[in-house]
Amino acid sequence: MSESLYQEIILDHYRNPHHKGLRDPYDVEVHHVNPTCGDEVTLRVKVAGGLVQDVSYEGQGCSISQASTSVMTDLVIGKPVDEALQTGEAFLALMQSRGQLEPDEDVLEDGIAFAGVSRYPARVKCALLGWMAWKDATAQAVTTGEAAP
Amino acid sequence: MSESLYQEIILDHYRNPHHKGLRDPYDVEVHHVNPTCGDEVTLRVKVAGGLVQDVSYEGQGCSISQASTSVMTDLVIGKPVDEALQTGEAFLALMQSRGQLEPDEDVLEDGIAFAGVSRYPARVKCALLGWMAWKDATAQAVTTGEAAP
Amino acid sequence: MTSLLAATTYDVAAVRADFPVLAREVNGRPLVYLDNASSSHKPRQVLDAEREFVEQHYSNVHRGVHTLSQEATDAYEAARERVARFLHAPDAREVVFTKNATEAYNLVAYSFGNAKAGSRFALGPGDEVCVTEMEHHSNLVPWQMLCERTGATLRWIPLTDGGRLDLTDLDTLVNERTKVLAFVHVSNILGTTNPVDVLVARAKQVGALTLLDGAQSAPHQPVDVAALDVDFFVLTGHKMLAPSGIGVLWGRRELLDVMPPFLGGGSMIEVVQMAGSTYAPSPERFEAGTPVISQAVALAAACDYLDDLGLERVHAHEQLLTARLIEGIRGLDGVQVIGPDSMHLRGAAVSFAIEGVHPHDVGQSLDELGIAVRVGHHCAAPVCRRYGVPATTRASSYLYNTEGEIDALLEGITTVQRFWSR
Amino acid sequence: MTSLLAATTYDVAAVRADFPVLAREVNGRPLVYLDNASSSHKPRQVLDAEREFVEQHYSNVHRGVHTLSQEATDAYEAARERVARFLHAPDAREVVFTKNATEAYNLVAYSFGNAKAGSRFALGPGDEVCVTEMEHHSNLVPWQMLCERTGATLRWIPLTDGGRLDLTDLDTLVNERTKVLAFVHVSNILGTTNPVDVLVARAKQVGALTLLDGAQSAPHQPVDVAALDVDFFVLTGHKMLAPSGIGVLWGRRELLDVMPPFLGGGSMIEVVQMAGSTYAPSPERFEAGTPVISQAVALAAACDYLDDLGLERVHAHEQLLTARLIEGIRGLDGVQVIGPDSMHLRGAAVSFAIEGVHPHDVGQSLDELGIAVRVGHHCAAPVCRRYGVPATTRASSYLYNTEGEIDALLEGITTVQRFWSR
Ligand SMILES: Cc1ncc(COP(=O)(O)O)c(C=O)c1O
Ligand SMILES: Cc1ncc(COP(=O)(O)O)c(C=O)c1O
Repeated sequence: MSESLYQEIILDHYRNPHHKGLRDPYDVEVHHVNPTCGDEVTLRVKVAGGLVQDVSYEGQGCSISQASTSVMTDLVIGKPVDEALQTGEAFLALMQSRGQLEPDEDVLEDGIAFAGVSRYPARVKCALLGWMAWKDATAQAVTTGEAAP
Repeated sequence: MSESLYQEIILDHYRNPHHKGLRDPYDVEVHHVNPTCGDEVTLRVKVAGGLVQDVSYEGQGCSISQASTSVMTDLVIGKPVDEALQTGEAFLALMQSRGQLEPDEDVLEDGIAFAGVSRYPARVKCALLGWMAWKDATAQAVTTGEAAP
Repeated sequence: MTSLLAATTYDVAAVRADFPVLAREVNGRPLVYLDNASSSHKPRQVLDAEREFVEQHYSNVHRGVHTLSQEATDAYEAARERVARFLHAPDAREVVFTKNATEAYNLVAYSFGNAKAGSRFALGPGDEVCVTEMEHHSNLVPWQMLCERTGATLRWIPLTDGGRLDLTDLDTLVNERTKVLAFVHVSNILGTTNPVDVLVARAKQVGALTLLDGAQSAPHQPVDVAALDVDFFVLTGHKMLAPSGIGVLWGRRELLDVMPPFLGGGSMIEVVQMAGSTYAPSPERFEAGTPVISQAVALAAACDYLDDLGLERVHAHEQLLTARLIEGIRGLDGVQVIGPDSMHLRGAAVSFAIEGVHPHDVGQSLDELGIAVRVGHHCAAPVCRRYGVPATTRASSYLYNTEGEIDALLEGITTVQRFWSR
Repeated sequence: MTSLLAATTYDVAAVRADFPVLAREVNGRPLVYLDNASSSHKPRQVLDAEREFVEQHYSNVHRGVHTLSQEATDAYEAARERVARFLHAPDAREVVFTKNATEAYNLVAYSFGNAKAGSRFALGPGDEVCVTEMEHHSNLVPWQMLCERTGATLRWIPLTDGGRLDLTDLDTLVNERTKVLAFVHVSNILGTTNPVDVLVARAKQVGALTLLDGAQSAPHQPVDVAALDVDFFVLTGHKMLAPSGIGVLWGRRELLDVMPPFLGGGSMIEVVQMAGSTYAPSPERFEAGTPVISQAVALAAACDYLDDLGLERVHAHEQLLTARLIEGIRGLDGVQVIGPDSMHLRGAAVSFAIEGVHPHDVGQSLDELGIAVRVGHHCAAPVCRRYGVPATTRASSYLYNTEGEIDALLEGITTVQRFWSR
């Protein structure tokens, strides 16, 4: 069933999510909701020295939103913020490609499993929920960090 | 052209309207407008001793509304109010009949020429403009008359 | 599996042949369309009636003396009469055409907001509007907005754990300050059929106007607005075999005649001057601009289709299917109905939850099997919140569904469970 | 009779073949349909596109994960993009589907009325709204109602004897208190094309928002909302080959994004709780309830039809016909054009008066000859008042009309004169 959408990688991340659970320390915590399906995520980021030190989260949602958040943490934790944001842009572009983009495994790693999701517009928002929360939190963390003396 | 709608009787009344012009004395004056086509009529009635003593009017409008008002004055002036109102009901029924009613010439006289109009719903309001104004004015005149000591 | 009701008394296969889409395959499987509470498909007869009208008799209505204009006006007004007959309304002029049900609720709510102080429709601080916790957003948000604009207070009748209205505090919730009681006839998410008589009786005691949301009742069972004894009744065409783009507000003549207008524009006016205007009587007063002409003609054809089949029989058929589905679900482990899980006072929408599988994944997986159900909050988010679920999966049948399709869904649920428990 | 412009560069006969109704006879004569300003007919291609969609891909949009729902959503959103392209709008999310043009004006006017004090949309005593004396009731009454609700003042730009805007006092009428300037692009009764640039320039000087009523321009000439530089633009589908039941509000993204909602209900929300709700971004915010789905698909097909033919060429063709009609009327005794009687800045609607014959009788008599024109105030009663006529007779051509039909009308006018002067 659903081989194109429910890739084994996605199911693995869904069943065994990485980096799940809310952890201290963190700079910013955000709560994002997908109003059309009720999916939600609470997400914390810790940024230091230009690096994404940690991302932790709790949430409920479908396999796509949960797996995508898990993959996201793998992709951004430990990376320079700039590079992580670029990865986020690459994932966003893939999601908006309606199946027309060949994903770059070097950049997106397990994220390439979501290529098929882009052909299901109703699910794209699911795949982006965690990413959007992370982007939002990171932007806040960076601004706060800069603003701080 | 338009033999079914524009009967010779209608055209005659339109070209030579009966009882036209505003006259004294009168009990009540009303002004009625057909908002969809801009036709209007100012109409006066004089009622006394249960009789329609006079109906006079000014107005502008299409052949149907003008002719119908003219025919109406012929039919009601000099009649007992009750009888005139009944004639009005008969004319209304004819207009709402969508061509399904055989008009009674004894009651409606020249008014039977409007039987064809009932098949043109957009024109029915034209044919009723003068009648409605008269009915309104007469109702007011009768009420005022009764209210007066 | 036994049937709770007698077998269907019309030929479902013949009915299905009227709906071309039902012959489609989805993901290599025959389409099983069980998303009718969201929108129904449209039979040939309805599409043909609209097309014949548009190709031969179309024109704008109401304002012309030429032949096409008269034919179009006749067809449009005949549609109004047809809908009045469908609803057993005493007077065709009580039927107002809107673009959907949502516009109809807004029409009433904005009309009230436009009323001058002292009018029976006017609302202000101290006044109350009462709805229920199971309302569709379309019959909730307009009242929230009205209350926000006017300072009136919104109250709502809560739900029992079993998916019904909890009427314990009805007499407090609907009280002397209540101006309107707006509630759904049959819930689109729970399937619950509400006790109209009880609610109307209370509203009458306190002089509140009643609005009944018939979006999920009118397509599925005979409706008699006079017998229901409500003040307003709303339906939407696309859920009852008609195209999108048309809804109906029915209202008592004596109310519509004095209710302030909502949308301003052509056709709803009497005398227009630059400095101000007067308004036409209803229904024209509430149909500003070029109306939904060909859609009204199509809706009339949909009424014909439904009445020819017989709404009693449609209802019986759906009750059969719904009972089969509920019974079937009861026989499955890890699947639970959200809403009344018996056939007592319920319609054709059945929401359920599969333990451990998110509704989105349920819906997607069923789609892979060609089965179309709806997942989400079904525009009734407070209901999901009430029952502690982010969303539900909802299957809803209509006159063209078969017992075989219900069985396909039940089998599909088992397949989904198997896939997601690997 | 000489042509003012080069001959039509498309095959009118081939176009006519796409419109079945044009083959009809009325009162035993071939139909001459010159009531296009009221509503146009619809070509096969548009009806086929809608039918194919409804028969194979229909479902409710936006809320489902199943295949039909995705296909329907794709088609609906593709229609939005198609309309954006038609209007040369920078962003498809600036296109809001309504049920007609009238709803669009009301949407903007009610949104303003719903704005909190201090918002750039809020209106109150001391604020002004400016329209023109040649507005269609649909772009007049909503502003009258808004002013009545908010205490703002309605002002209007008057007309010259020649049927144009009298801009003498423009700077007084549009001033620092003016919040909105709403005006018609091409008048449906006079045919006048208004100087959008002059009016927009003045509005910009004082910071007023501009709304352009394109109901009579979008069907007949290329429209570029970016070049027009207005804030809102409105069109209605049924006048441009699409079915009844659909209109479009285009608005600048940055305005729509912050404008308060109008109709409340499903799909326009973000988070709904019983006690209050938050709203989705535009365009969803302004499309409450089930939208006009198949009508949007049809409108997109109408855009294809018009763009395939080329709106420049459509416009040139109509200018040819209109010039022929105006020249012809000029050659008749006792017939007078009401509105600009030259081809300078004018569209395809031509109102005229026949001395001594009431417009109702003109229209009826022409119908006897198979010629469909509109009579009445054309939802612009103040214009009739301005020119001292109770009503006008209006002929309006479209892409399928022929020079022969214009000649038939001119001959018809002579016949009418003869009949009514007996
Ligand atoms: C200039 C103009 N504006 C607005 C409208 C209103 O359009 P609709 O009736 O489709 O809402 C019309 C047509 O009736 C029109 O001609
Ligand atoms: C119970 C109920 N009320 C109202 C509506 C709103 O109908 P529409 O979206 O056609 O306006 C719906 C359907 O969406 C519904 O199920």
